[in-house]
Amino acid sequence: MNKIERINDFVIRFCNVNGSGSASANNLFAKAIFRLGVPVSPKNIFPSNIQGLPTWYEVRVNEEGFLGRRGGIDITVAVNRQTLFGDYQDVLPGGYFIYDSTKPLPEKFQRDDISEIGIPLTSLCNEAFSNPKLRQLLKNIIYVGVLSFLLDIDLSILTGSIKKQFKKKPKLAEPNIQALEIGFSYARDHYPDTCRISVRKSDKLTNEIMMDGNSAFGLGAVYAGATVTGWYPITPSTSIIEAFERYTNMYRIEEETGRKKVAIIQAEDELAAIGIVIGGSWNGARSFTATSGPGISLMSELLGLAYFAEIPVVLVDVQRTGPSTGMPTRTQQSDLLACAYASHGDTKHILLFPCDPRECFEFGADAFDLAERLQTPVIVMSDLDLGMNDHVSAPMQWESDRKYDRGKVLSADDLENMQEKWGRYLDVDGDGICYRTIPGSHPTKGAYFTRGTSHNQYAAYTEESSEYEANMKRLLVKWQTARTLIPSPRIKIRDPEYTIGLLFYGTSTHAAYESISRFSRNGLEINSLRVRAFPFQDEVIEFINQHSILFVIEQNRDGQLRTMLINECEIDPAKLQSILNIDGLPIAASFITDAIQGSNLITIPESLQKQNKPGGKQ
Amino acid sequence: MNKIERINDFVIRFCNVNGSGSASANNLFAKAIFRLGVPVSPKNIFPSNIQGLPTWYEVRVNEEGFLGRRGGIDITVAVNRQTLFGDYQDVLPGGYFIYDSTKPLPEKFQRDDISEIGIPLTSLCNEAFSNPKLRQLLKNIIYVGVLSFLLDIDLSILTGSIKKQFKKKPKLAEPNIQALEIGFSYARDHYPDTCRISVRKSDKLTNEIMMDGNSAFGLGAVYAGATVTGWYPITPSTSIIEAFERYTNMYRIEEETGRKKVAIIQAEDELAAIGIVIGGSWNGARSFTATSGPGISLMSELLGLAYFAEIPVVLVDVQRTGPSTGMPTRTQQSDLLACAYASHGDTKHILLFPCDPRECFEFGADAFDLAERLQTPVIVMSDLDLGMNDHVSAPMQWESDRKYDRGKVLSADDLENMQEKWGRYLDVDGDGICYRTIPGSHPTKGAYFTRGTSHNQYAAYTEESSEYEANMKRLLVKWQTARTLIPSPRIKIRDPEYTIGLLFYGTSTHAAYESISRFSRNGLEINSLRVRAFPFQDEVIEFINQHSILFVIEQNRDGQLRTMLINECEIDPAKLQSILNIDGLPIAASFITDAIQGSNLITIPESLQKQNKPGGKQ
Amino acid sequence: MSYARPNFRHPKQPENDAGFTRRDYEGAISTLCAGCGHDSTTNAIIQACFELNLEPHRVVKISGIGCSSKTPAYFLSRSHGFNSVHGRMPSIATGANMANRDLLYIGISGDGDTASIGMGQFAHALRRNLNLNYICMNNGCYGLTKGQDSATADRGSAGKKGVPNPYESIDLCELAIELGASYVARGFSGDKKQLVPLLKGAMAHNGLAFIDVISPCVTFNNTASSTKSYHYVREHIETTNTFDFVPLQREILTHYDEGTSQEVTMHDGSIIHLHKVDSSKDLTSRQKAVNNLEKEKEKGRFLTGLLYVNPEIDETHDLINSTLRPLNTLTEEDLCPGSEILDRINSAFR
Amino acid sequence: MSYARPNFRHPKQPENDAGFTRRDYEGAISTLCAGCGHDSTTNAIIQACFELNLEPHRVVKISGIGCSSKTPAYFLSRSHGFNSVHGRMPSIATGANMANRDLLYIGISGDGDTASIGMGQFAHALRRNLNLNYICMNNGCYGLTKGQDSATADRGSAGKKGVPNPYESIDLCELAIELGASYVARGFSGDKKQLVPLLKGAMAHNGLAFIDVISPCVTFNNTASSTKSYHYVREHIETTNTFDFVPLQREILTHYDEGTSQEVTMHDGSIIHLHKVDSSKDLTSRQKAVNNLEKEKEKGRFLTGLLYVNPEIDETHDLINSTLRPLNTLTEEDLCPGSEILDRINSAFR
Ligand SMILES: Cc1ncc(C[n+]2csc(CCOP(=O)(O)OP(=O)(O)O)c2C)c(N)n1
Ligand SMILES: Cc1ncc(C[n+]2csc(CCOP(=O)(O)OP(=O)(O)O)c2C)c(N)n1
Ligand code: SF4
Ligand code: SF4
Ligand SMILES: [Mg+2]
Ligand SMILES: [Mg+2]
Repeated sequence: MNKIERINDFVIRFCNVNGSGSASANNLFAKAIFRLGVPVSPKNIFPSNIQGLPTWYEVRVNEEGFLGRRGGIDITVAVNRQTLFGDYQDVLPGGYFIYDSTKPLPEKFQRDDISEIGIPLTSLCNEAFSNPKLRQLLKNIIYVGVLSFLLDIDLSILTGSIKKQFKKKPKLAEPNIQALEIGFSYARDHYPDTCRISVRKSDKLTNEIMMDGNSAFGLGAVYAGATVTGWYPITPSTSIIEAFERYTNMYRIEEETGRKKVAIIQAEDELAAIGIVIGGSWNGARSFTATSGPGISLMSELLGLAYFAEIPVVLVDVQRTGPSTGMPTRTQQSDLLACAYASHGDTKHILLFPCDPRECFEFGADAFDLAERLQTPVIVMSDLDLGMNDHVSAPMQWESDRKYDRGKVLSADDLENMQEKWGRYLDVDGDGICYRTIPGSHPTKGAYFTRGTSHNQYAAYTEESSEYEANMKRLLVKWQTARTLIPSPRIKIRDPEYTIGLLFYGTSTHAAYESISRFSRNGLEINSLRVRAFPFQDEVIEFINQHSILFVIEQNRDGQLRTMLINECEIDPAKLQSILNIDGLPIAASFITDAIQGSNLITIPESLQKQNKPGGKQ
Repeated sequence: MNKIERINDFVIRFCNVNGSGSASANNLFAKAIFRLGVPVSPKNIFPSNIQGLPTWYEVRVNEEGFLGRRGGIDITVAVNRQTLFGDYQDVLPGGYFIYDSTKPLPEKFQRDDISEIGIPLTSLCNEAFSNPKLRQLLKNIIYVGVLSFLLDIDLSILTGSIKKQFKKKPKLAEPNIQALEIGFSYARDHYPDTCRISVRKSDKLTNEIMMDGNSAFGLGAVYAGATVTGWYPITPSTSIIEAFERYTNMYRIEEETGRKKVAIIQAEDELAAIGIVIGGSWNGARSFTATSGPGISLMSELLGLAYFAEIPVVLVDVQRTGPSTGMPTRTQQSDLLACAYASHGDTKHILLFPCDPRECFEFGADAFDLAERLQTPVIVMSDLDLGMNDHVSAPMQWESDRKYDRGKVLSADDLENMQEKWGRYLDVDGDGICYRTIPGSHPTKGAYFTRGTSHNQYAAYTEESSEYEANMKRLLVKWQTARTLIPSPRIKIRDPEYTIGLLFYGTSTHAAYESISRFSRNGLEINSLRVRAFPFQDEVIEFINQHSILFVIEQNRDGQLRTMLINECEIDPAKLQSILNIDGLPIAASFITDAIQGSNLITIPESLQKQNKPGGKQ
Repeated sequence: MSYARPNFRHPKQPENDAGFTRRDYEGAISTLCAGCGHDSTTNAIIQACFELNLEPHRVVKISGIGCSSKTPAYFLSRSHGFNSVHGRMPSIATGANMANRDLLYIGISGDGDTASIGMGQFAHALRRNLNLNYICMNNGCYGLTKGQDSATADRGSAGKKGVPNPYESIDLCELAIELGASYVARGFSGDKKQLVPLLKGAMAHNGLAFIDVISPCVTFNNTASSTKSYHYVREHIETTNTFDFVPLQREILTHYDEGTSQEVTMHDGSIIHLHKVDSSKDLTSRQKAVNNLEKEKEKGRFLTGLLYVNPEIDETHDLINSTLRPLNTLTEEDLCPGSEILDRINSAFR
Repeated sequence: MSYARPNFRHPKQPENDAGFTRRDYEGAISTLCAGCGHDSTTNAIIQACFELNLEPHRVVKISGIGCSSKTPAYFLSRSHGFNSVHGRMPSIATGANMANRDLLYIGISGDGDTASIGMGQFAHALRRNLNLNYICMNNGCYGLTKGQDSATADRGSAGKKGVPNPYESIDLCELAIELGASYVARGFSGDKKQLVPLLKGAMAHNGLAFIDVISPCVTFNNTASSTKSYHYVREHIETTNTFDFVPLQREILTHYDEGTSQEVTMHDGSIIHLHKVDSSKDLTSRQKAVNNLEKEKEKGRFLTGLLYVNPEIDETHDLINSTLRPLNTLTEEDLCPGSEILDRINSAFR
């Protein structure tokens, strides 16, 4: 047997039952690798229920920093008997299969191309611990100890993590450390020299952080000064609000009174959630909400109102597969059209596409500036993968002298000193953005009655066609202004001949760069543009025009970004090839590479053709 | 002064206050012209309130049968003092201004290029009638009498209509006829030989009917066998349900019991309305609802569910300008994107575009066949103009042996005799459409648990990626099947060189044909394609490919059909020029003609350039 | 994943009068948390259907979204079911019921599904007295989204996070009575003996029967400081009159002493015998029913049992005077006025 | 179109204590039907604001969609207003109120807007006891869409089409009491004398004050067979205790005999004196309040007046323990933890 033999470059999959406490053990493992300075990316693949169903935790370790899903499993830790056989079969030839050998493997487990590593997890655990709850939890810790030995991970890194975790309850640390040691010793005694995969300390990660996108966004909203949120629970967006609440509990308590400088309202549904945001923003407080697809659908009427009445809204859509009884715990990028054109009538909304936690934080904060500057909804398009999985990312940044851009708001003084007649919908500056006022500011000036579109420039009611038409067209001027304010795309030109261009966004980024780099290593240079916002800027159009072969990578069925590019940039559809992943799992580099090769549009370097790729699955 | 002098070709505008009973008088006038066999098209331009605000009723009379809005007013009947001056100014030079001269016109009314025709409506009425309610109503009838004289309309046509209207209460007919005569005599006595515009009996209309699209749709649903509707009031869609109710009260009462063969539920909102439709359809009853833009937004989550769970839905969107506090009583075609891609996730819905009452009836009926055949939502895209205004149209048709196409539904017998294992989502026929069962049909076979997408072919729960992906792709096969079943476009080839092509749909049809005919009369032949359904068939793509210059006519700001054409047919955007009317009024032929001329894409025949066009307004 | 239950059938399983065994009313194996109250409620539904001799395929199950709304997968696998979207069970059930008035409709919802996002549809299904068995599995929290407080969480009650709920709770039974339900009961998933007859009475009832089943969430809301925990509920339960449900088919054998029992005859002729404990608990007066609930609430107790019943109120189909035949069985002949009438209609538009 | 009112001001218009004339509280000229009940309600609002010496610009008006929801254009033109979408006034008001707790919020809605599409938001604003004056102009029909029955239309009542409503009606006041409103009143647009003090009490109240104003629709629901017509309402009205509203600023001069009056002290120190007619009408007990309503209903009468009040219940801001400062006035200094803390947070993720 040709054992897989690698340092800092492998994929390990933990196969658990959800609700069994495996998450923290698996996280402990991933974090240990991170702390060794080695790039790592865990992906949690969980069912839409609370307890008792299969869940997988797939960790990719890659010294080069390629952290998209790779596909193919080198090491499996199989703890879930429900899926044991499937998990067994998924191990790549030469790989390692670690399982609970308290019960022997059934007969049909007959592979001779992998190394089976039996650890009697249950019996080891039962021998050492008597408390039944601890028994269940620590079984997971034992296999982390096993891995520590097999992969040559310094045990002290793991014990250190545990001590940190239980800083406040050191008593609880002890049995955990004991469990680690049990696993370590058992593996050392029974499986010396078995595993040829190992982890070695690296200097690849120095300043990076490892966190989930939802926490980063929640924190961004705290930094941006958001004070009002109405929200309704929905996976995978709930943890944004939870993070927001956690951080406001830390940093937004009024010292003198103990009162909170924030209003967080768990609404009765998404219609109310967005209503609360609109009311709060209209009344001058930075307000936001977070939801997922079903919530977007429900919010669409009010999003349209906000567009027409020109009210700032910050909304995060953590995308999952539709509909409600779809696969709500799987990732997708399939709400682009629903968000970009949300609501009836002619509407268009600003979208931002973060790709990692740092950008979640940054766009989280910028979204408020943009929404207030542009007086319109800004929708941050995250997804389950970005929002709920931990990602290695550059640290979050905040300029210490950063001021909020509250946009064109007239203060009491502004109103007092104003000579001209103020018009809520008067385009004084020619950028399509008008001056707004906040209720209660001035005794006699600036009051108006907010409505959708049946108003003139002075916010008086009218059904006059010409006023209506002029207003609708001004909104398009504002749309043009938006293009100058939103985050610009990230362009990487490697091939000055501009032959092949790749466009992508959000969580396809890592896999895309990995694929590009594989082509590059084989002599084919590919340029790339990462879309970071909608509407699209001139750079996007230029990039497309410059290239003769273009691929748009997305995680949806219908090529939604491509649709928007064609439409809004007036691009000939023939120019854009879609690469679409719709299986609900984060896209893998190999998928992209295969698609580009399979397109028959380019000549594939021979070297690449010969490379053997790790298999798919899931 | 050069008086306008025409037979059977003019535009008359009635300027009233809403809630004053003018609607039936104005309708009486339009109907009289219709009964004289002359093509006529009334458009009601009304405010979003119930009483006391200005409302206009614009009637175009056109022997040639061009019945889109023309623009420009030849005759004004000005009864509303609020808008008197504006209405005065809008009359074309050479035109006629009929007003209530009980009070003299103010000083600033100083045009010498129009004929002022003062009729003391109020005093005439007060002299003749004492009942205050009658006084208000009959003032309107008096001016119809005036017009009868001025335009040379046989009074007996009008009295005949009145008698028909009051068949059941002949007492009420009398004062109406008296009022007609008062107006007629006054005009005859004071304004002989004043008006050079006249109406003459014609044979242009023989078999035609004149009705509103909403009534036609409601009747279509009765014929199609719809039995369940959940609905929520919203202008301009309410009258669909009212018509449906009216006709079911006439034709769906069980003789023996007096009970109704229909269930009409006024729902608590649009979310419930669409829920009722989904529940009814799922349980095997033909079900439908009607709404307008705000309702579409609210229905979008459930529309997505119906798409994924593959449940027939018939929905009519009678479009108006967005949002709620937009101009709800103005027409627009601006919900195409909202409907075509309603809901989050990758969704696409069938759309039908009727252009006249006959098609409202026809598509109204066909929509049920299509929805059941395709097991998916079918959205009929009407608009305020089509739905609420009377239109001259070919009569409604029903094949006497027509059977309902209930699609692939397994009966108890089918189930009983079935040998294979039935799978709700098994594509047995390769057309993407699977066999469904209705609750309660069979004691042991055919039961399943309906969900969105987390199911396998046998409707069992799964989160397996490959099953999900296969199912999502099958839905695309079904989408292709849909293209073969939906109404095909109407193509008119006048220019065999295929130079210029016009694409349009719905209520732009009349104006488009008129514009084409004007070009034709000046030696420029233009081809046309009227889109009748989405997804687009091959004919649409071919038509576009055949032509070098293409215009897409729409009544929205963002060119929504063009967007869909580009996207779904993979058309180079550069090929399609938008002609967009967004003022909330029905599009006029002159607007289209101007836009085509102004595009600088074609050489305009000199003859056409010189023609003077009647002015715009409103 | 719901695993198929082994098809093995014990030969000696007892059959009910309709010839079905209890297993004929079961569904797939539950994937809820071990000990979840919803599973007990599911079992009670199975038992009630079995005891009522229902034909499984003549029952329809409709639910919203939530752990509770998954349960229709776990009972009556021979019935059609519909797991719809969050909060919209009542409207889907309305449509389904309109299409075929002859089936028995079981609507399953949760407290999040009903009292928050579904409040409007809940209220209006009640108002129309839809012929539906509306079962709300009430755990005071959002189970499937990991335990947030719901609108039925009591003020001061705390779930897994330990933060007491600051808001007033909504009493769904009071609301149901207020809004026009014609049969209102509260059960406890832990008390099958009481719950099964409550469900049977509901199924025999013609009109909207609302049953609020306190159904603890062991994972997120079974804490010491929660008022929807097994422990707390058991300690604070108070029952209205106990009662017997006597289906029409059965001979009435039990005898009740004058004055100790109130008899309610259901639409199908079944009879509910209430054993009066306290004369104030007259179950056919809305006002008294609400007062009973309020009184116990003031004492910090949950009142369970049959709270209100009025079999006289018309259900939706009767209110709208629709045909007694299922609408979904009508054909062209019944529904289409035909081409001749269309000609007449065309003429009216000339 | 709302026409601007001529700016001419009569020199002798009386001023209130804050120096404003009644005209300072007016708005654009109404475009509702002549005789519409909503216009009278609008006038009562103007009067109440005038008498309470409110600063117009410190009031915020929010509405849904409907004839009723247009009225904010017709009062308080110096206040900001928001005509939002159908049924969502409560959530918009919630957001606005969260942003600035220092303004006075008037929410205007209709019976369609509240009892149908807005039912969920209505219920939950009540549950949170939002500090809002929720005024529902209740005409039993959908005025703006031409007179369909609403959910508050009484069973048997018939509007312009003459078809009696078959459904149970929803009593919004009972519901409001049930769901936690802390001030609940019913008025009649035709009785300004009663309505103005009810509104004043509501405005002085800290928490959700719900006022159901029967406000006839002359165009669609003022028929002989309608129970929401002017005539019918006048004939069937019953009032609870009459009462005086005494604002804090005024010295309390009136004297009440022991036992004949109940005194309720409002949050701002104003006092409501209820003149007791009937001791059962204790307005601080929810249960009694509901029973009072039910009792009159059984007699076929509308009970108007102040129905329930409890100034002790915390409003939303207090329930969530938010700062006393308006959130919309907080700045970077108050809100942003700064870059140093971010460095610390970053470290925690290493
Ligand atoms: C529109 C929409 N919003 C939010 C969700 C997320 N969601 C799923 S279940 C649920 C709550 C379930 O609570 P409950 O009805 O009480 O059921 P339980 O799980 O407690 O039985 C929510 C909010 C959703 N599926 N759809
Ligand atoms: C989502 C949505 N559905 C429907 C409508 C149409 N609509 C406008 S007003 C109204 C009802 C108004 O009734 P009510 O709230 O009682 O106000 P009233 O006019 O009687 O004062 C409806 C249904 C709408 N604007 N938005
Ligand atoms: S989370 Fe709670 S409600 Fe959901 S299955 Fe588990 S115990 Fe039941
Ligand atoms: S329709 Fe009715 S509610 Fe609307 S303005 Fe007229 S009278 Fe008032
Ligand atoms: Mg729950
Ligand atoms: Mg109303």
